[in-house]
Amino acid sequence: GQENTGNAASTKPTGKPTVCLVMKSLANEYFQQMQKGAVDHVAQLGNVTLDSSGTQNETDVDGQVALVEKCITKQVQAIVLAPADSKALVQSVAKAVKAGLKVVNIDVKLDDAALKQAGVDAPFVGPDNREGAKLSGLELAKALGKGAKVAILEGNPGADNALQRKNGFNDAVAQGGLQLLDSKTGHWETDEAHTVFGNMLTAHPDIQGVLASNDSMALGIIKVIEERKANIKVASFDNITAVKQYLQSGVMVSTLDQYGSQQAANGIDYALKMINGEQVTGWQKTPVKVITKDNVG
Amino acid sequence: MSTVVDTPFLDIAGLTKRYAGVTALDGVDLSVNAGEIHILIGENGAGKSTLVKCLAGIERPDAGEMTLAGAPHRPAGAAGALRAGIQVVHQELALLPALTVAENLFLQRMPRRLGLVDRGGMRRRARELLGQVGLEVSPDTPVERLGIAQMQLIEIAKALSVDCRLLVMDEPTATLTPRETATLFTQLRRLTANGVAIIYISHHLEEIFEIGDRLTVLRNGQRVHTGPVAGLTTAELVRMMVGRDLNAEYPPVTARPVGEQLLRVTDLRVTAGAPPVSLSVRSGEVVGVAGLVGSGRTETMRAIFGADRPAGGSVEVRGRAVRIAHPRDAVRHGISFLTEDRKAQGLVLDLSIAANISLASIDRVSRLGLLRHAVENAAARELSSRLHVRATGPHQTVRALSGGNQQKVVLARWLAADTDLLIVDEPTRGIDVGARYEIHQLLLTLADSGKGVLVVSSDLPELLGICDRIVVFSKGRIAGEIARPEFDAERVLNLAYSGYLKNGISA
Amino acid sequence: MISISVARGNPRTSRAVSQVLGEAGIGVALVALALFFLAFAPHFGTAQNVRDILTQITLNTILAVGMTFVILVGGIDLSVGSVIALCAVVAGTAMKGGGSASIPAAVLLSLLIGAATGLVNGFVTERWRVPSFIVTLGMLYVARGAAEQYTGAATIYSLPAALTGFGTTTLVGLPAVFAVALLMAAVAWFVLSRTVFGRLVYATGNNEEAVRLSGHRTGVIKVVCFVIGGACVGVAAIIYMARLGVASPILGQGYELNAIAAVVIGGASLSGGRGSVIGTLLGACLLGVLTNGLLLMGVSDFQRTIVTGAVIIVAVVLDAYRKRLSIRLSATS
Amino acid sequence: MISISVARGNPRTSRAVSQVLGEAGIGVALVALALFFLAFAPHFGTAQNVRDILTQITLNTILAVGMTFVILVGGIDLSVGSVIALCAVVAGTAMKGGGSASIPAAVLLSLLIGAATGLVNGFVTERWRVPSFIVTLGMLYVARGAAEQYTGAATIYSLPAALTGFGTTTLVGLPAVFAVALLMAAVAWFVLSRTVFGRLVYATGNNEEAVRLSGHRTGVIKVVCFVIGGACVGVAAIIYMARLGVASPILGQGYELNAIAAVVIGGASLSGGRGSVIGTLLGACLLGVLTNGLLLMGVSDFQRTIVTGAVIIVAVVLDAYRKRLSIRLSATS
Ligand SMILES: Nc1ncnc2c1ncn2[C@@H]1O[C@H](COP(=O)(O)OP(=O)(O)OP(=O)(O)O)[C@@H](O)[C@H]1O
Ligand SMILES: Nc1ncnc2c1ncn2[C@@H]1O[C@H](COP(=O)(O)OP(=O)(O)OP(=O)(O)O)[C@@H](O)[C@H]1O
Ligand SMILES: [Mg+2]
Ligand SMILES: [Mg+2]
Repeated sequence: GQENTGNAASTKPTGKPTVCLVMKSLANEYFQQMQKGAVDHVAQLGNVTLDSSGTQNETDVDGQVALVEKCITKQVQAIVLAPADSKALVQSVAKAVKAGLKVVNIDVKLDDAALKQAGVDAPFVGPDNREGAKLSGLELAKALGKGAKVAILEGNPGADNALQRKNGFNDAVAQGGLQLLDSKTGHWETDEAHTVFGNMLTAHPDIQGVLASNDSMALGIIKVIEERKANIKVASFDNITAVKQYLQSGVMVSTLDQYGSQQAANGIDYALKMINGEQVTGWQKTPVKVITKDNVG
Repeated sequence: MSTVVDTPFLDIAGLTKRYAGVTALDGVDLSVNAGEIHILIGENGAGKSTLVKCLAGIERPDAGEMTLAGAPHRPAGAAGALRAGIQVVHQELALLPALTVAENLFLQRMPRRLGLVDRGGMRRRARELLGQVGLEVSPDTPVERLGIAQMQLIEIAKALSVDCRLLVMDEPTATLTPRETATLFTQLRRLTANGVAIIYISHHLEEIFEIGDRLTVLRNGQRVHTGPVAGLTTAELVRMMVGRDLNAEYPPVTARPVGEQLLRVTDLRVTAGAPPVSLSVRSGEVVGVAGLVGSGRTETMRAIFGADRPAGGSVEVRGRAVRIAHPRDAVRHGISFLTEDRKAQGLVLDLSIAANISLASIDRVSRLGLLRHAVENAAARELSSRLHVRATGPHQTVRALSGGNQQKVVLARWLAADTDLLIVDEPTRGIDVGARYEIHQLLLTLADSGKGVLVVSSDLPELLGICDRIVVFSKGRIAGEIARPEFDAERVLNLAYSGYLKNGISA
Repeated sequence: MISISVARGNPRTSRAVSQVLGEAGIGVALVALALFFLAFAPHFGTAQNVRDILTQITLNTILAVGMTFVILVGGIDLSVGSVIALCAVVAGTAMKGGGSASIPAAVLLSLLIGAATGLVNGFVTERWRVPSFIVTLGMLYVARGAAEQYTGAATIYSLPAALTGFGTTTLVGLPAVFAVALLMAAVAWFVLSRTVFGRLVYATGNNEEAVRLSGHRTGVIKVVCFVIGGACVGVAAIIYMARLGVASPILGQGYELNAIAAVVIGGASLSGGRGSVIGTLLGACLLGVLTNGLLLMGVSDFQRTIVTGAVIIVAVVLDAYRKRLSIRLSATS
Repeated sequence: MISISVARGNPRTSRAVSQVLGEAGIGVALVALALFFLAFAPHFGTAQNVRDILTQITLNTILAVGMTFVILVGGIDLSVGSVIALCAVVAGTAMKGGGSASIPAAVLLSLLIGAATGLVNGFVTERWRVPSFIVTLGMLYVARGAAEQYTGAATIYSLPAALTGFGTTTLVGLPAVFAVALLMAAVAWFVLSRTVFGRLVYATGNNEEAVRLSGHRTGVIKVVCFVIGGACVGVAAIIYMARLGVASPILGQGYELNAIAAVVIGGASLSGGRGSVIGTLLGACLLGVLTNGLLLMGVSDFQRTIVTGAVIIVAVVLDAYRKRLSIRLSATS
């Protein structure tokens, strides 16, 4: 720590550019994957330094703003950001851009209108959550057939990805001709999903399928299904390792992999391009893949 | 203030207050004239404090009328009574521990300028008031650092800080030494000369004869007598209070064989800068500890008991050097300690009488860690009746007891502990004459059975009445010791003052 | 406090009555709530739903029983939500993929970790006389970070079938996990109301100085209460895994508030010395019934949040009214 | 607590010294922490970073200043995190798309909503003598649900440029938002230490019964403290929007714990009567510096969580040591 005299001048780029990867809570397999992908990718590239960090929890907007401010203070060259909120981070992004940093948006798209109002732009590399949820949901529709009765378990109210996944599920419900009985939040949580779905099932004993906005909630839902020995199928989102057994056993018909590792890697590539003066805009959709019994491996 | 002497300033008629299970006041009449000091007296639990609380707007009477200067007095709360010109020194302290002496003194009306506290003025007036009650502490001292007697003086000064028409004092002198009591009386006389009416409650009979104009005796919530103090004899007074004759004020002291040394304290320093203190107690001895307020008696006892860690010195119990770092060690070595502040350091207010009594001897009422409620209750009942605790039963929570009865409960705890050495700090604080006699008797009986008793008291007659010898503290050190044959109040007082005078007066 | 007029008859029974009334205080609100849901929430009264409620309140009951000890001595434990995660991931990792033989060691491990964090919380609080609020807030972060570090954010699954089987077993119609909670509450009740230790816990919470000056080591008593609280978290972690079959480092967020709420709704004072296990149990039931009933009524998420808050407030206010009423009744009778 | 022997010399100076030491207590830990980061965290001492820290601690400082009033009278307010969201979405909606002319009304609205929730919290607590812990826990749910209901969980943006501009303005090198916080702290300090009301706040927290017996309406004093706390939340909501340019119904989760932590780290007692605005300010700084420094040091996320908790504990323990030391020093002097 000798060289850290607090002198800003000493940290000007000396060759290798530094890219900040700012994520949501790392206490989540998806962001772990993302970070791992970034680390591996950077190791492969060799010409860039990575500085990655995440927040305390998924709703910690403040904490994420502090993370972005840290990157600006450190005078890194670029930030790859998976925003905790599509609008609340725009002000910080504008601040970074004004400070001369390149910003690449990954995972959840920053709000276009908000960006426009702030007068900045950031290219987006990421999946289409709504599309993904729809694809997963359609698998359920396929398994249950038209007219089947289903329920949705939503993520945190107010969270962008929660909203998009809910919309995607609703798309699937409409397109697959399903009948939606109830839609409630389980706050992304296993225990709460267990409680909420348990009571949903009591209120609607005829539920045949559930659309869970993430796998953690799906685990709680499946537990209820096992307890009641009910014949209910689940479609979900995230593809964490813990659900593999349920895909194989058939209670879960589908989940969705968003390839977090690729997103970060692509984001870093974009950032490097921008550092080298290339103009990058728009949305580069990253692939999503529906995981079912057949391809779970 | 001019008043018509014929019509009483305060007139109470048929005042009744019922608590669940107890009728604390039962149709009490009382009238107090302006410029009069009216004594209210009665056994513990007779209803004195309850009457005060009704007057002060804290409790709402169930029946009866109160009239103040001709107008009905029905205070809706403490504020109403204060507005009516009634100042009260309550039996229990009501101070703000973390705030300063000055802030406590002016809690009712802070000297203010434009809504801001006038701190200079506050300090100045605080010094005046402290002078009036004879308390030498800085107005900026946080109250939590003071001893109980000093706190009591603050309470008195608080009441004196505001002009009033009726001053009520509920046992203001229970922990005061004669010096402070004398100062207080001077102030009371000054007030009565200005036409203030005063209700004065005390269990010290000699005070009553000194200061009272008229008196009212309560028994079991009923008024049994009202009349002038002059002409009454102590015996008559006691009979009216207790309902029976009390032959003597103190039990006879018989010569006891003095046994082995139970406790020997050598060069104990309560803090590093304090003077060393040495004293000893033998089995079969009752040793008194006298001194003025703040002379360091309580501090020394706490250090011996391990309640505070002393800065130096050694303690021997039965001739063996022991280390007492925690009250637990003291109890193990057979030492008990009755604290002067029953509320803060003694009682567990929300627990029952039985639980409070068994607290220091819980092993005796339990087996294998399980409580034996029957045994506990029996023990509590036995001690309660020995000490005449007025309560509905061993299950009653201590909070609902009168002050004197609470004091009896803490004392009962240490009697139940049955240790070889009993240190009691102000043991009869707030206890009525009848029960006082019983307690004195009890302490002497303990000594008879070979135990040692160390009595700290501000009540000098009490020490002279029951002790074998008296150790006198003055300004933190032991100024001298007097044995029973040489007992003399004058000598004790001279010793007590000695440390505070430039040239110590020799006894 | 209550109905001392009965005391004239037979002080002992009256004491029992007033105690039950005092403890059951919030029970009145609970019954009212249950009646309301019976009338308006479909399926509320079915056996299946009663079992659901019991299963759903199990965790909070266990945590709240432990929290009762801590609160009785005037402490608070904010770390339970994180500590349950730490216990679960460590014990879960120990059992992962194992057979039923791996369960006892894992249970022991979970208990030990819980008790150890309780020991640290209690010891630091007591030794340096710092507020337990801050110490356990620190532990909240430490335990959460440790849980995350331990698993690297992965959810642990493949727990022994014997364990997860236990999570769905019923004993004479009661969920087995709830029976565990009930047993713990019964033991806690016994300890607090019948043993010397329990007496000293109440006394310490009421007036620590008086207890110390009576020759007891109040520091030890307080630390033990924190350890008991921690051990209960260890049990809760096992129950969590038995019920849900998984363990993740992010589980348990906000559990501390629910546990404290159950204890305080049950009549305990946060400054110590007042409270009871029966009250805690009723408090946990109230919270559980509320969530369950509102879900069954199909109230929307946002409205459910609002109503939950409102009912909590109304319940304690009603309880306060009831207390006053019973005092007045007894005084005039 | 401190320096009893000095008190014999000159109680007045000794009191001033002990007060400063007491308040600055945690200041020692703060300085130590800052020195550590200066040595080991790159960029920590840069002007930019100091500005960052000040901006980052602004919200918590404002909330904690309000919380100081509540805690001083022995209350606690768990609802601040939800109430800030409610204030923000309502005031934000009022300003949305508007020009700078819409700001004053929105600020007033935010203050009113904050104060109104404080009034409800205080009134219910006081009127029915129920623990503020439970009342404000209820309010936590009610306000959160109301905020969600009000916006349908949508985030509000397009706030007036004058407002968001204010969020990034600096005044003589200080972030303007922090200047607001500092001003509020100064006013609070003045009110608490110089006015009669302030003395009564301390007095009420110390011994409510005594204050009541002296003829004061302690209920009113306590309710006013809750209202002040609520109004501070209203200010914080405006500052939040100024800084981030948005208002969302999910903002503010967990803010209550941070605010309480700042107050308690600053030396306040949760049972009331002890604490100071200066202490609160230092407490908020300590938490802010800690978060910032650890981020700059590049500690991994999980370890950062662990270290945060550990430092909080160590800081209060150090503070406790320092207090004892000063007692001993003064005793031997
Ligand atoms: N809050 C209460 N609840 C129930 N009983 C009470 C309550 N307060 C007082 N009592 C009872 O009322 C009676 C009168 O009490 P009070 O305090 O007036 O006695 P006192 O004459 O002041 O006695 P002492 O000399 O001991 O101070 C006692 O029996 C006491 O137990
Ligand atoms: N003249 C004085 N003015 C103010 N404080 C004093 C004075 N003398 C001693 N003190 C302090 O008062 C405190 C009280 O001492 P302690 O309680 O041991 O006295 P005591 O003899 O038991 O008197 P009390 O009657 O107050 O119980 C001690 O901390 C001592 O330092
Ligand atoms: Mg009395
Ligand atoms: Mg004394």
